[in-house]
Amino acid sequence: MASNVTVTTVIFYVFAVWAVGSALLCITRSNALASALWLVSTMFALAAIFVILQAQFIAAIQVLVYAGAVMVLFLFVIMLLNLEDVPHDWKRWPAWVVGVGLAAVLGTTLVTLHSYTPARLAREVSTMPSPVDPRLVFPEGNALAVATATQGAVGSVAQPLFQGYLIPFEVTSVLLLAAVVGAVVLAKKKL
Amino acid sequence: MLLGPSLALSAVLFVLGVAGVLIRRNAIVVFMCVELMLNAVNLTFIALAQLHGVSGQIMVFFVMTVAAAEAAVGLAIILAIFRHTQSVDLTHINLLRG
Amino acid sequence: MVQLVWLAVAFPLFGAVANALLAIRRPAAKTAVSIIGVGVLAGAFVVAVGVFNALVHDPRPSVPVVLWHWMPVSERLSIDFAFRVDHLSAIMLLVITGVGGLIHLFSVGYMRSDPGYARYFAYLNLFIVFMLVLVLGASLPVSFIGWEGVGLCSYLLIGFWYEIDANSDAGKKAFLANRIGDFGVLVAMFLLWWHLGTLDFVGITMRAGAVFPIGSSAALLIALALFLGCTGKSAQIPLYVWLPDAMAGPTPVSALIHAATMVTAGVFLVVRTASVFALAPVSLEVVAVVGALTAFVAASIGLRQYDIKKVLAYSTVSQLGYMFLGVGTGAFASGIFHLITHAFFKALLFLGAGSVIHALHHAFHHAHSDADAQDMRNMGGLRRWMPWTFSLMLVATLAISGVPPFSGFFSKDEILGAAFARGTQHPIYLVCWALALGAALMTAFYMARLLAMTFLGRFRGGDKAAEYLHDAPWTMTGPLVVLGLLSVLGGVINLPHFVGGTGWLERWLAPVTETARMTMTPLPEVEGASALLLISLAVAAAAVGLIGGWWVTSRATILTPAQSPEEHGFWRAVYHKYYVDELYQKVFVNPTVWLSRRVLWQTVDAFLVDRLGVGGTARLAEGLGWLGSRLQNGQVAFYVTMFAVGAVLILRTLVR
Amino acid sequence: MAALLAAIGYEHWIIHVLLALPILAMPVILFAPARAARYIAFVVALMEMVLGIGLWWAFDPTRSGMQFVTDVTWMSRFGIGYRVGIDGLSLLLVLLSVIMLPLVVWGSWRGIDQKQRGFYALIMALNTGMLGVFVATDLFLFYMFWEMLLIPMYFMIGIWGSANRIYAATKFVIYTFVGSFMMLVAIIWMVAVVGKATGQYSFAYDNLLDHANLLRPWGGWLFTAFALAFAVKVPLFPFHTWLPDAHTEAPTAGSVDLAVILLKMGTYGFLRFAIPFFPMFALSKTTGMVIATLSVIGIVYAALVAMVQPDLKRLIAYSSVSHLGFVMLGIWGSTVESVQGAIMVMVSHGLSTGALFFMIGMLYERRHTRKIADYGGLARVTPLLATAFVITAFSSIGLPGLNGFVGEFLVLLGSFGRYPWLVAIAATVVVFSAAYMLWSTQRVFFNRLTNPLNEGIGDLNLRELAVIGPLIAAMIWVGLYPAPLLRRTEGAARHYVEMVTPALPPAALPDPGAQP
Repeated sequence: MASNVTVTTVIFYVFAVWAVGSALLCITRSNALASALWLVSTMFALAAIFVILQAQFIAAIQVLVYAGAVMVLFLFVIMLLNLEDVPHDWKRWPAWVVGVGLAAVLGTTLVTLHSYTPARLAREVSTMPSPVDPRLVFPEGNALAVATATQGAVGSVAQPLFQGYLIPFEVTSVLLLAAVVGAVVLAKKKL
Repeated sequence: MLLGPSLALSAVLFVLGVAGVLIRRNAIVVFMCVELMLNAVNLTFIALAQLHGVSGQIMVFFVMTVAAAEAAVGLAIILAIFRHTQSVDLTHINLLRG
Repeated sequence: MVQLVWLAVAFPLFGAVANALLAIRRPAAKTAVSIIGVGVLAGAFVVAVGVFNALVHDPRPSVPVVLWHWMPVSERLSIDFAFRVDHLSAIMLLVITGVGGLIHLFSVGYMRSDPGYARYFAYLNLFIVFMLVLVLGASLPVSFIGWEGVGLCSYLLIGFWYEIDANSDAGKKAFLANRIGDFGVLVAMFLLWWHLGTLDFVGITMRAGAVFPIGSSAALLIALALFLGCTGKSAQIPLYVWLPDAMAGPTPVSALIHAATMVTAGVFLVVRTASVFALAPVSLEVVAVVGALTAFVAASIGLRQYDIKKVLAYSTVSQLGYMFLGVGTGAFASGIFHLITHAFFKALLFLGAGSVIHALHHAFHHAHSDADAQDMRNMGGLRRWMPWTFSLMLVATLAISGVPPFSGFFSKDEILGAAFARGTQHPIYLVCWALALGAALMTAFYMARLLAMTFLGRFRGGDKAAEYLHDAPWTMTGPLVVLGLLSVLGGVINLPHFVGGTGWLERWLAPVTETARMTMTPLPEVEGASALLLISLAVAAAAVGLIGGWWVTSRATILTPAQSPEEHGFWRAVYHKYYVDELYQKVFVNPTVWLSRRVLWQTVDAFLVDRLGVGGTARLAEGLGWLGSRLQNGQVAFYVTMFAVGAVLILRTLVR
Repeated sequence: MAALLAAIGYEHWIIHVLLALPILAMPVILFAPARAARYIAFVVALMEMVLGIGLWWAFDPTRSGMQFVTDVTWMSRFGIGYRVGIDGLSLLLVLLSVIMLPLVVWGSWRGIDQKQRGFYALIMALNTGMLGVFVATDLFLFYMFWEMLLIPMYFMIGIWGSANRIYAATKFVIYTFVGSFMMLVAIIWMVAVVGKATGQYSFAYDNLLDHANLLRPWGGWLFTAFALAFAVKVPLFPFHTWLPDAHTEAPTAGSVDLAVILLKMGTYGFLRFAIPFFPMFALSKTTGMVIATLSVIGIVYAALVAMVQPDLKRLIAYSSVSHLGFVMLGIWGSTVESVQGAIMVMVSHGLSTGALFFMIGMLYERRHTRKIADYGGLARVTPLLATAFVITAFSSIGLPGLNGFVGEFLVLLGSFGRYPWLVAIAATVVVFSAAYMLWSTQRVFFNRLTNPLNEGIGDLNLRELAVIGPLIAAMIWVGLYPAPLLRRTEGAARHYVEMVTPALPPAALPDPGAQP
């Protein structure tokens, strides 16, 4: 079991480095098209990591919907506006400094999050007088592994999606409709 | 389980996304950075979904739909602005002055 | 009969109201106005005489007459609108209604041609009402009604011919000077009430001895505050500047208000509250010194004035100084005695001057010459045309100078004697005595000068005007004759012992000033030899002054005001009244006006409080609003940054 | 007379009628034809006066508590009720506003030519507001009326004012409103505290008064909140700059109402609410000294500034600040005499300043200018107006025998024990007030008639005489025979002083007449 764990970890780190590298490049490229493509590569890296984290269906969706549809839309718009390459598309120093400074602050905060291990969270929630039953919020064990085992990768996602989360599911469809109408109205020259 | 490392990775990606949004001038790239931030969040959902049940993954599902809708409308707006000002540079667009 | 004293006030009040209505509705009905005006005064005089002899037979020293409850505020303060007739107020009643009546009669002739005739009589009657209330008042607040009322009437009467700015300015100046004095009386009232718990004159005299030890600072403070009021009202040193300007009013007004009655209110108040003054000997010294100083300074100014009424005005200020000196030495009776005799001969002098001015005005009017009818340099030699006026004014001049048989001699001599007697105990009074003697000399000098310039020599007013000169009609000369008699026989009231008299007035006023005299060390009797010396000194001063004045004036060549050269040297200062008016204007009036306009109004009020305080807060709000708008600068990136900063901050606070 | 009133149950319905009548008259005036508006308003005003005067006899001076009391619950959940009542303090002020109403309506007969209906409706609303403030014994009701009358006043100055009226009107409203919104907070705080302690929430004045000791811990800032609201209204020295502007821009009726009644609400508020609720803090050594000094500054400062004002109305406005300073000094003198004096100054200031504003209004109607320099020598052309003005001027500067003196004398006499030096300084105003009054009277009436425009102006007509006449008669009557007024306020003043004396620090001078 230990070797299997280390192998996936190594693969995980490979993909992690890949994702971070492409994300970094995506931000720094002056050409919009280049950063779009680097973003696509980040998404692929993430899809791979999803698979490692036993979320195979979501990985597929990620590749299909996210990388496929959304990024294609981005590419399409970039092509449409045929933006020429803008040298050092960064803002003047005050915005730049603020941006990096803020990112640093955010980073340090998130690092402290690292100490919030699930055990500590469970302990804190259980001690705090909250109306919610802690066990409901943090069920033990890898409930996910049991579910995929019984219903298969897609089933484990589909069953709660279409039963527990049916209403949000329908709401998203309304949301998408609104987005489509909005996009049409905004982008069209004259109705 | 890889919970720790994936959370760290998502933190890094998120920070990069925020930095990108604050630094870049091109509206579309800013949009992309927002997408990047969303992906970082998805990663966190997935990482914790292992432990706390599949609802995490469903949340990712919803995040994706929202992201898609947001991208569509956002790009339409950028298109409209571009038609108006022939530029996507955020610093030039300040018609909504107070 | 004494209970009917309110009638004495009711008659003139009715007169004032009736005349006022006539003035508004039918100003031309002159005969009706004069009948009401003078008749009412006659009525008042009759009541006064009735009250006087009722009081003579009444054993009680003073009789309270309560009219109604004026201010029933609480059980410890309930002021009634009440009169108290005692020996002092009975005498004053007689003087006011008597001399007042004569002056009213004189005014009928003097003011006949004036369009504001009814309005004049309304004011004059109103003045008598307030003067009587002042004299008869049982408590300080009631007298205070009269006190400020006479100030009001003198304001109205001085500024009677309001068309000319100078007159209304003089009226305003008189009222303000009086008001400064009234401030003193007000403070004295508060002190009195908080220390003695009563404002009644009788209550004050009784309680003062018990509450204040001799020489107590509270009594001194009260006395000085009261005296400030008296200096305001009776034109003494600090606040005398308004009296000479008050000559802007019609001459009978000057006679009535600024010679006989109102200006004596100060002396009356001091005698009325003598018990408080007696408890603070220092205050009496202050009164004496101020009196003597005023007498001397005013007399000196009188030497060099050319306006006949100004000379008489300064003479009044000087004689008032005498009265205060008399009261200051503790000889209250002689102070009042001089007050009475002064009322007679000064009223006579003013009315005489009035008929001279009236005649000259009439003459210059016909001769179409615009010479000033009041300037003595345009007069001279009027003896031929106005024999009656001349002879009566001569009598008055002898009286005021203190020539023996006349009333002036007796009253003035008593005061000098008292000053000298008191001087043996306190040297300060000797200085006062010397000043008073000097003043007597100067009084005689300027009176003689006035007489010589007006009646002797040749007429300087131009021959054309000479034909129109004639003596005044009987309505004007009649009162003069009566006053002349009174000036001559006035001395009878209080004939001193060495002349075989019984000093009736002394005994008559004894009960009034009894408590005061008890608390003070009695006046030492000046025995035979030095008494004779004193009297001869006084008579010598009078004689030297008279002869000197006559000799110098008839020698000097008197030029009409147009040709006369500008005064120079010491006499210039005297002519310009030692520049006291200009000093007050520069030191008090201008800075106050500047302070209130520049500093208080424009700086503090308009700028500090209004612009900064109110406007400031408004601009502050506006500023905050502007700051807010700066945040909406249209930069999307800026919004996002703000958004991110907010998110991060929240995260840090939560996560910590 | 009292028996007749008692027979018709006068004391039960009078206050409601006085409050309701003007409000009911408003719609009638608004929808009447423009020409008739004045007459309706005048009839209603006369009815209001006739009914109101009955209070004079129906009021029983011996009882010191509230009379004509009514207590109807309005919003029971919060303990707010329609509670009204009159006692010695408010009787004279109610009578003053009731008597002033017909005079104000008749005074602005000629002066207001456009939008008459609106104007007279506003006068009615203003009158109800004013009466409401004086009769309300429920703090909520009091606050409601207190804010309600800002609106009509704002429109009156804003629409019918002269040159920069908008500035003056807005400044007036904002100044008063900023001052008084803290008061609302304080009222609610008080009710909450007392409610929690006693379990029963109620805005009633007596309920709060009985439990005033519960409020001691917060006494400081609560008093300051009340004091700020009332100080702006009084106006106490630093908060007075709105008054000259409001007066110069307001039409005659507005000025009269403002001067005669609105200013008294501040001092009435102190006497009724601010001090009895927090006596420990209000009358402590420091607060007492601060407020007394401010009022004395107000007295002398305003008199000096009034001396140099070029504009007549501004001059009278500053003189009002000076007179109201006296009232504040009287209240803080905290002796029966000084409190009675304070009430008397309130009444006599109403009479004399009201008359002065009426006359300035009449001059304004003739010459359309308020600058003193434009006038001169009017005594020859308008003898009646000149006589009336001189009498009122002398009453305003406190000539004994007229109404001004009674109040000022009692205030100074009563407060002398507590603040001897301040009273001495305040007494100097006697000279300055004479200065500014006589100087302005002289420049308007008593010098040469140079300006040809002044030749043609006519003297007072009958209507104007009917407005000024009663005021001057009242001045002379109050001046010479104030006993009935004093008797009616003595009970309330004594009750107020007894309630407040335990909280008083020792006075400078001992009790008068204590000596043998």
